Amino acid sequence: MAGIAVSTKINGDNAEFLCHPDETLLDVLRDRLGLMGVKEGCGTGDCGACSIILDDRLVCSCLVLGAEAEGGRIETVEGMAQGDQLHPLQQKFLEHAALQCGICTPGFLMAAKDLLAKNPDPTEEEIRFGLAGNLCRCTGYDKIVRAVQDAAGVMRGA
Amino acid sequence: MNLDPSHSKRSFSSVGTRPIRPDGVDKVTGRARYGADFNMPGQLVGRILRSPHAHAMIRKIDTSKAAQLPGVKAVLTAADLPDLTNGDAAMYDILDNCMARKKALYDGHAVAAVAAIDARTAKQALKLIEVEYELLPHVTDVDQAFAPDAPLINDTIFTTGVDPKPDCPSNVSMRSQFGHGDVDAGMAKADFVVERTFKTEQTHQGYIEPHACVASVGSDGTADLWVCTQGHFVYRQHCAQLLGMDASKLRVTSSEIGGGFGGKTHVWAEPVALALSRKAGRPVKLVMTRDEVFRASGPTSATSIDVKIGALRDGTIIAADATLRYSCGPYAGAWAEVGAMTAFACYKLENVRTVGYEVLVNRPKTAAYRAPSAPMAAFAVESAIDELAKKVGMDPVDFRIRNAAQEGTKASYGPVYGPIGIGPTLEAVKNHPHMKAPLGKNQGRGMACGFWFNFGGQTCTDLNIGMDGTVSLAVGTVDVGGSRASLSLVAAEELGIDYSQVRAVIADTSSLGYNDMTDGSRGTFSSSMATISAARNAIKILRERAAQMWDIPVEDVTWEKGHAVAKGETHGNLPKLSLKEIAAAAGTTGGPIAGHSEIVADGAGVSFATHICDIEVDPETGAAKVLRYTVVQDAGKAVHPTYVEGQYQGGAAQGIGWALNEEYIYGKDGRLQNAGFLDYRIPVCSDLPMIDTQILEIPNPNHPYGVRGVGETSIVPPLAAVANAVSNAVGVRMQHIPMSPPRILAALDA
Amino acid sequence: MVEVTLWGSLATAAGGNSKVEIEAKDIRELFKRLSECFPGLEPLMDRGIAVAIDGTIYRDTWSKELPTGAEIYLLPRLAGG
Amino acid sequence: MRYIRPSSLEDAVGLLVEASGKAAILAGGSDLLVRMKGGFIEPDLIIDIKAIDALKHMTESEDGFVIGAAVPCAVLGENAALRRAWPGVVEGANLIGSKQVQGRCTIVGNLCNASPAADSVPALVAAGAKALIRGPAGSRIAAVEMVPVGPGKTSLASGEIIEAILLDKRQPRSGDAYQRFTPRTEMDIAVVSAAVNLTLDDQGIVQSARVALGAAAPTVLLVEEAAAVLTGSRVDDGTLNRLAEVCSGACRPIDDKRGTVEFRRKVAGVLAKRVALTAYQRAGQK
Repeated sequence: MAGIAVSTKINGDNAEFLCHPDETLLDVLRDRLGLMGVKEGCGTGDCGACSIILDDRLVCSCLVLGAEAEGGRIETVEGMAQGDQLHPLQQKFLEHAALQCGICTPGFLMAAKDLLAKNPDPTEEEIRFGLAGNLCRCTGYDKIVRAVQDAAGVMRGA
Repeated sequence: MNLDPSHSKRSFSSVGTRPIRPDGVDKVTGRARYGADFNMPGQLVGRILRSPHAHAMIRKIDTSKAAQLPGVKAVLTAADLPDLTNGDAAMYDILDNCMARKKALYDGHAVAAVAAIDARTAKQALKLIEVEYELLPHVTDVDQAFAPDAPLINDTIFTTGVDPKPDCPSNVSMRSQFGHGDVDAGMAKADFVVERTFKTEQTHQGYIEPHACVASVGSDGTADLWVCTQGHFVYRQHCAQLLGMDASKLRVTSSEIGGGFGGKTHVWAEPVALALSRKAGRPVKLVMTRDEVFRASGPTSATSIDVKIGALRDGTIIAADATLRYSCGPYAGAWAEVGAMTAFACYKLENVRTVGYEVLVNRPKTAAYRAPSAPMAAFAVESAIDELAKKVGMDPVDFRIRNAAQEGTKASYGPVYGPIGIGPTLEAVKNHPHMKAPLGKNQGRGMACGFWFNFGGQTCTDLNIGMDGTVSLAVGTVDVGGSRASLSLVAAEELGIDYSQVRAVIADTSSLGYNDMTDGSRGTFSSSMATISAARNAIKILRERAAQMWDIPVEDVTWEKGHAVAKGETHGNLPKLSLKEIAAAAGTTGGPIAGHSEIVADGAGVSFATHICDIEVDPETGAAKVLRYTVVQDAGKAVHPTYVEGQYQGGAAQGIGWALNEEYIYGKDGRLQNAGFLDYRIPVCSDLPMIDTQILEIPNPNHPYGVRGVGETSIVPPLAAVANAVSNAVGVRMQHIPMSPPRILAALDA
Repeated sequence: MVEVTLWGSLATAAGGNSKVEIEAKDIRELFKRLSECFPGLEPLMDRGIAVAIDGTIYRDTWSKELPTGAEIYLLPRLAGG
Repeated sequence: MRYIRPSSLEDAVGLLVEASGKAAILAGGSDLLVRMKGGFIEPDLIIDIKAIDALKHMTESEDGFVIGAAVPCAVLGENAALRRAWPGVVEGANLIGSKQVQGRCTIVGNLCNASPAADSVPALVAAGAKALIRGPAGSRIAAVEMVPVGPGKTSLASGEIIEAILLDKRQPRSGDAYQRFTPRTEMDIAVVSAAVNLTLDDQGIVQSARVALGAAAPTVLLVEEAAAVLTGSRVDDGTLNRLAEVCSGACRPIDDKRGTVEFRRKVAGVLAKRVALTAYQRAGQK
């Protein structure tokens, strides 16, 4: 099975890789490119742990083939902080203890980033529906929603 | 270990604050490494072949074609795992569950495994393994399995706990009984009696991280295992025993853990990964798929519970009786026993009796799930209590307050309670604004109480002081939800230094003495006890070193707020020495400074919670929406209140999911039909409201700071609180959980 | 001499005795005497027993003393989640 | 296995025709990749149609809307004109899976997956949407309800690809609506669903209507008797009750892990009432 050559931009840097035709972008990011912040919780698009932003759209990287990323712009949790400066969402997740085990956190951060990019001042309900594609089993979502509300305020002010 | 319980007088400087957790930045930046985030050079991919049948004799397994496939480095069946369990029945069951020996006992039971150079080769190899099954009759329902004519799952199981011993095998592995007084006489005096049967379906802990490990066994017999687990020392013990290894030669490192809730207290595929690595001579990475997690890790029991409670006209419960049947999977268990112990633990009862039956079924081996067995018993009992309160004509909160256990009450499971929090949680609920808020059409409010024991157990902690005076805390209880922050706070509190000067890590099994698992809400309770003891031991050394530095007797040195202070008229004017100064001089005063602690942390404090839930039911579709939810729970002492709240909220959310939609659904063929997050419906963000919390602090007299466990109790009341709310909204008593829309609609239309 | 209460199943295995008087100063002696007096308890004791002393649950820490007049209650050892 | 990304529809059809083994069309991939992961399908050839320019766009013209086969459902929700004209269609498309899934999945994929529970299909059927199909013999147009013929099966001939979904230009005083029942508020599959599309006369009386039910039979049902109940009415309580009765009666559901026969029957009627009312209100506002 021949590898397919794919060129992408990941977190602002050019990234080229070879992948199999049936290899998911999730597997490519984790196993070929070492971006372990992208998590696999189900592999079928039902948990959101592998959420990334591909060409300005929030997607489950388990539901995208590596080959489909050709020419694409990919954002993962690893690209959120600027140097040692955390993104406001990351900072607020820490302050509000919006994570316990933390496995869902990278996916939630991506989903929240996408949500706030499209809706900078969401209501609680809009946040809840906007994050409904991401499962968290530890927090009951309460502190996640509060962290996103708080971060949205900071980002609007900034 | 005796620690003076001086909590009541004590004020805290670090404990009770809410700093950012030490592992936080790693977890928001993607740096934290979980079970599947680790690789070794030359690593192979392990995969497991699983039975598609609920119950079948394994006639023959032909692995020759798989073994010949290029890229396959090892193929494994039960024949490669000789029985080294030496008559230890529980370990034998674990061995058989890791790889079926004679029979496949459930859909998903492992029958063979391969290790290959990549995932696609491994997948292909599985298809080449030929298994000849002889199908046997199966039973997946707890009541059907309990029936005398049910298909027999294990012909060596004779019910224990009955006299005389039964003369034929059955699916009931054990009967257990608790209680005191004369239930029948008490019931005869009752003015009001409620008698009902309840049923709950099987649920899964639903941690988002599938089981994952990397195993590497060298030809010299030394081995490493990287794994997501709630107890790496226990995993080491199990793996070493099953594989005939010396425990000291197997180093187990616990990765960050992506949720466990009891499901990662048990080995599933780890011994298989080690055996594959041993056979292949290369490291093996084995990650379960989500489908495998549902089919072949350990869900909780399905239950069927009869409850009968009698009350006098004045509202006193005069007798309480329950029979509890819990499914255990295809092996003997002790789940109904725990249900029988917890069922009536909230109440002060003169006459109480509970009987538990452990029932074998063709489903995965039951594992613990957060306060295991207690939520189902609480659902049955708290539903009946609510109904009884109505019959007596009392408010459900007042009825419970009247009958609540208190200090000195003989618990329904036996011993006499010390200071406990059930009364205060009920009083707090009675006065909570939530209870007074108006309800709209089709809305109902329910409340319920819950109990959990909490544990202590074996614990070992090292506290090492660096030359710069900062502190490394090596802990052996896995951090499942923020305990590194709590334990750093405790170390800072004892040493009198700032939280930022302490870093807690989870040490591997070769770096620290044995620790029990993080289960039973014991993580912060027991490791904080060990941390306090380690810190006090370190302080003793710090005082000795300061005495040396000053050249005065150690008796004249005290430790205050992070400093050695010389006392007495002679030395009183000596400037105090900071921990940093003493640490810097350690090389000349006797070497490194450290405090160690090895304890059995006894004296865990029982904990109680009372929850309130508002529900709106759509009478046309049976859809139930949680509108408002409040948790009131006794923490003893909240070390890091934000993470205590997080435990309360998380437990409540899991309980709400269990109450409304989560369930294992088996087909007539005995196969699991919803082995995925699409059809096993854990709550999503838009399903839930904010979850209000109120932390009560009734100190545990057996802990120096008064800490009780907080992790589990919060999942006990929700099934009942939600059921009472739904029942009040629809005017029909709900007796079957989950109360999925079809069940609510059927109840409405009945 | 301490009075020890056995939980229901243990009492069944101890020939129906739910309360037994035992000459024991600590948990180690208690377990030793119990298995001497009631061989039927062995399988249950193998599975693990916890001892509640005046309401506080201890595991099988042998050296734990049993104060005279204390309420001693035997319970199954539990699993948690 | 091979992965090919043709740049023209002709090439895609050619690849499909020439494929020796099993070939699969990849648009959003949210069904295909799940089926591949589960081992339910192992295609020898994956034809990714997202590089075909003509399929990537949604256009509005005199005749209505043309929604290309590679347009993700999220784009439908972002199009104000489509939301205004066919809110029910957009409701269906924006209920599939999650935000993440909606960023990938397409209504054509949803249709070709041929699940009776497909969220976007009942509203398309009610809307009278058509599928523009390209095959080796050229192009043809088929009513959307003619595409699925059973769970997982379509009427597409070998080598055929759906190029686009066509929605008519909206008549004045028209409205449509879609609702599904799911135990969770999001991230779920319809247990049963209903869509209504109707047009009023200038007196506010229903002139024409189409009613479709999802997850109520092996394929999405177009319930003509239900349309007849609505037609000529002002969607009053009596009409709604008759509508519910007819819809419940038209169901041929099964018991499965997602729901029971009784539940689906009853709730199909309930949802039909609710969407009919919403569609009627929407029509009245225009």
